[in-house]
Amino acid sequence: MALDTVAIAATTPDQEQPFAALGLKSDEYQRICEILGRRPSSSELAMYSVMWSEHCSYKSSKVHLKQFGEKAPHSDALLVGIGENAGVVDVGQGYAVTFKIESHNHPSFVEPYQGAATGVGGIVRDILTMGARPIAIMDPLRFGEAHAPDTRRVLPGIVAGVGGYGNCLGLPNIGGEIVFDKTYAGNPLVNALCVGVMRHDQIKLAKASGPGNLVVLFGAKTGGDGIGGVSVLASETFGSTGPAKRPSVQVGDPFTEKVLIECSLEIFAEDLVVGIQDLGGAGLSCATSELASGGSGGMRVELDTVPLRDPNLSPEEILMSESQERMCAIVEPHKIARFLEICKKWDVTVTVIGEVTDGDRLIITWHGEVIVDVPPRTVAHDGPVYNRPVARPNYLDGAIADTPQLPKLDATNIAQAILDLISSPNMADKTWVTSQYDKYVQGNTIQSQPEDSGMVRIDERSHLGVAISTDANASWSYLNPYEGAKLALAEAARNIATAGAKPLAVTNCLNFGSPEDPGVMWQFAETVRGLADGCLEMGLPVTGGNVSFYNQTGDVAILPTPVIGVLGVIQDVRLRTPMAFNCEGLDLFLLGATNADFAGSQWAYMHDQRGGTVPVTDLQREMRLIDLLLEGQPIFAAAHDLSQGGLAATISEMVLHHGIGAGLDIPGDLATALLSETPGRVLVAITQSDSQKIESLATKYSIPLTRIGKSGGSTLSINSVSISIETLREAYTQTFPKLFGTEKLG
Amino acid sequence: MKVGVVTFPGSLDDRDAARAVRAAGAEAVSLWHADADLKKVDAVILPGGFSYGDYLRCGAISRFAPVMTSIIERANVGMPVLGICNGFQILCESHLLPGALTRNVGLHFLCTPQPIRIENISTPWTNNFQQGAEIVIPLKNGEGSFQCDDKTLDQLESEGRVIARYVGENPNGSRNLIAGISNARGNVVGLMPHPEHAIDSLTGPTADGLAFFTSVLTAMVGK
Amino acid sequence: MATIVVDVMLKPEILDPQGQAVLAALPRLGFTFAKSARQGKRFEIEVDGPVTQAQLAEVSKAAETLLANPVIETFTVRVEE
Amino acid sequence: MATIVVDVMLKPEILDPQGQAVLAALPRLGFTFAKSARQGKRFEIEVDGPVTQAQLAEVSKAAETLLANPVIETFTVRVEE
Ligand SMILES: Nc1ncnc2c1ncn2[C@@H]1O[C@H](COP(=O)(O)OP(=O)(O)O)[C@@H](O)[C@H]1O
Ligand SMILES: [Mg+2]
Repeated sequence: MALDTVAIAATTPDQEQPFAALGLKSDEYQRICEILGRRPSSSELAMYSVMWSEHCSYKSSKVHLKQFGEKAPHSDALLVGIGENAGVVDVGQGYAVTFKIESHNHPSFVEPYQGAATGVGGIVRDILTMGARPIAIMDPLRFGEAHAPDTRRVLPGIVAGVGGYGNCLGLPNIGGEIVFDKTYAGNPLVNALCVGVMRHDQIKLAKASGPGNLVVLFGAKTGGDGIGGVSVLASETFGSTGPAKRPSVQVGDPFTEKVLIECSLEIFAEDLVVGIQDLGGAGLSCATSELASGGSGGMRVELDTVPLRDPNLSPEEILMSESQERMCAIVEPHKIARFLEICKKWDVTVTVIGEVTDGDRLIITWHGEVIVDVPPRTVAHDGPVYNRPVARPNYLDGAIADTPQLPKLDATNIAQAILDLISSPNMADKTWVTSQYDKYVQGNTIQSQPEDSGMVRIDERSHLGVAISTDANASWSYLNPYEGAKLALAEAARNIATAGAKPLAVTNCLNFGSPEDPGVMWQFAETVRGLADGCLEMGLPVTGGNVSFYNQTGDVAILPTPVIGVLGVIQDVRLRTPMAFNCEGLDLFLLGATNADFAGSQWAYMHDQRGGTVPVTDLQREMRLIDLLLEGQPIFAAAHDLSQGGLAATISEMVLHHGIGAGLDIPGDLATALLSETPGRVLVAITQSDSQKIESLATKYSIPLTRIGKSGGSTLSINSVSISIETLREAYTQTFPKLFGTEKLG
Repeated sequence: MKVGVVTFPGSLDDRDAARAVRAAGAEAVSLWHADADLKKVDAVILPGGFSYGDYLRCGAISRFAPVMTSIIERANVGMPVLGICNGFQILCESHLLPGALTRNVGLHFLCTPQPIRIENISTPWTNNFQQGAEIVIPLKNGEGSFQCDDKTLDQLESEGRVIARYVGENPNGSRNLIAGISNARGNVVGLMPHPEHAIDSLTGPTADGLAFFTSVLTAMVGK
Repeated sequence: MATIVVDVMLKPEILDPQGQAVLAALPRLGFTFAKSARQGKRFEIEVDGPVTQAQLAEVSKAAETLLANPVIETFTVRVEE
Repeated sequence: MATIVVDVMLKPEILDPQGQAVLAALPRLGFTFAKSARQGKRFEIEVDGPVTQAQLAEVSKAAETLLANPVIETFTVRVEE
């Protein structure tokens, strides 16, 4: 295959280029020609096409996402905001915490195990890149109907992949979500969150400054992963004998990543890098252009020095390769010897591939010939921006008008209703999944599944810790994406506070259908507006996130699924409030008022009712509730959030956790009391002597307070009806083993 | 007294093991797989993890690390060695312990608080337990099913070398519910579940695991 | 009785961390013969013999749906001598 | 270049949960041919050819020390045609 150099490009302006096959529109191609003052070389075309893709450039979402900056609340805690690999938050005592969620949806549908595994690997490198030691992961997941045959292929594979990669890295899995809905058939969502910790002075940024500094590639060798599009380019334009076989699926190598983590942390500890960037989507194209444009602007890279797994890769392919487990660092020349030594100690492949220059061009050569000569900013940051059409979708009016039928509950059917609820796949025990994840490794896990939030200790002496929760209620977002986003934010923050941690910062992963559908774009715009407004009102900065579009099959998009992650800090993890009571005789109080909120509820889902008006969240009240929970923490023996499945689910989960029963006394409409999903409610357990205190707290924060029962006994009793704990447990625990118990091979 | 904790590439529970050693009152000394020097330690722990990714067979590659040559030498003259999970697998691959650990019958990685019974309290790693004590510590592995031939099994049983057994349902298909064994001399112990993750009920299911680490102190001081 | 063997290997373009681990370990143990190494799976399946063409076709179908993952693996089916 | 294949199987008396899972799954998918199933590993190692006796002996040694665990596994070494 002939090499297309910059010199050739300059003299062959009329050479046709397959920009459309690479996903570029003709006006985008024109802009590239204008930027360069000539047609791009094939390597330049490859770089621009991948960097200007939706995935890398956020071209459809950018105009909306900027609200997170414009409406950002003032926050002293924010050390690094949106734009870097991950945001960084000050949690006190000199510690900084970084966290972020990312999606790996489509690859996980094609090859569930490897797709999910490499999703975990990718987000962990983002966190590592900030200079932090990764300390925990979470995995919010969405699947098609639990009984669908394809779910039996996809779910076990994804779960094994999340576990296989995360366990091998030694990262405790401290939470996640598993939700089923038919719109996710063909579009499973694999979102992965990672959190890391460092000292303030260890924060690293993606910038290549200091002419003469070296560009160092380390980690796995580069293979032909994820470069299908570029093979098109190589074969079409230059008439090779047809594209070589390129992998359609990337295989992760968690061992290589584990070693890369330890090696990088040792390098950071000795302060050997000026800037650093992980290689993820768009591989070297992204890393070199972002490092260069984040720094002084000039960089020269000898692409033929890149160590290859497949010696037949073309320069275009090397630039595009998305091979996993690689990092790119900027190192001062006098520190390179030590850098190489540490890589050798960990047996990590390392190569100096170029240097920072004092120009403002990114120049890439291949055996001495210049194949790329571009202003790096134009690749990394000046991609196209679309103001895509937005239109309120037609389904909405009908859906909102379709108010769900209120269930009727009385002594004759209440037990069955509860058993049906807690045995339904969305509500049932997830131990079949979470027991495949290591939650003990690193010895700092304070809370993990099935608690409301995950919590890890970050200092063994001071007992400082952080808590994280991720939440999304796509059924609400479907009916009202603006409120849906706020409700998810409120729920995640509440889940942190029930444990006694103070919410500090937000990350998110926005999973949607095609941005080319104005209805989907409207859902997206409303979601971002809701989240930005919510964050502003609650004083919580959005520190980063991820957008995943094109989750749809034909015309049918997934439910709009904004997964919101909230991080909080707790001064002394020993004082946290667990989700369940472990003794008898405690008073159970419900904080918050209950209305008949069935739209988007589990009960409605189970009865195939998808319409209605979603509750409007009152963030001021949510914030008062959070303050109440934090102030009241010393008196709470247990606190558990009410969300999907309402009070019925919450009390069942509390009872089952330690096998201690409860008796509830419920006046009024049973169905509303037990199954409604009115937001802003928490069930707390306290000793009788503290009743006075909770009453005065409720008054102080004007949160409705109802005493609803007592812990104890071997049944869950509601008014005159009792269900034995064994019956409850059977219903709760059998669902997943029955659905997915058949062993996967491998 | 000094207890060495070996780090192989891919070790994960080395820090937790060192923390457990310190919690028991001993000094934890970090040992590096590529370094044959045991730094004058009195005992050694091979921690859990996925050394070399465990891609070939758990423990198969680590067994050849330079540090193992020294450990095998000292183990054969009585130095206490505890292999936890991946460490147990390495001890079997090194032939310091008989048998092998194979794929769980459920074919999944399994992480769970696991009840076990201490069956032999005469080893340097179990002497602080009561005979027959039932404790709960985490079990977490994908290849924890202890297998050996009938003759070896008879020998292990008749010599009292099964030091811990799972209680209740067999979690992984191990023969005779074996959770841990020792060598003939008793100084080398392999254990599938993880006592280092159960030294404090704040972060573990219980604090039951600490006694493995205080035991070795007792054993050494008693000498 | 006859034995049918199904060999399953990762496609050549797919990263093979297992094979790499073997390739890296061999020279450390003093074995210098290997230029490359790949690791796959081998299934031995006993069937009522003698093996018919129809049976082999069935096994191939089973290999494709169950024993191998065609997205990343290739397989061969043969009767063991 | 030549390829040497090392096949590693669990000894018959050692529990083989993967093989059992295959055996259980086949009839669920409508495949009724299997009387028993075992799962093992296959290594493909490329060496500079042609393969000598000495080289094969080396590979056997490597199989015995590294590729297979003789406590639970057996192996065969052969040159791939
Ligand atoms: N995919 C998963 N990975 C890890 N933990 C999970 C996963 N799915 C659910 N969990 C955990 O199970 C528990 C119950 O989940 P869920 O019912 O969704 O909680 P909530 O009602 O608080 O949102 C939580 O602790 C959650 O973190
Ligand atoms: Mg919750």
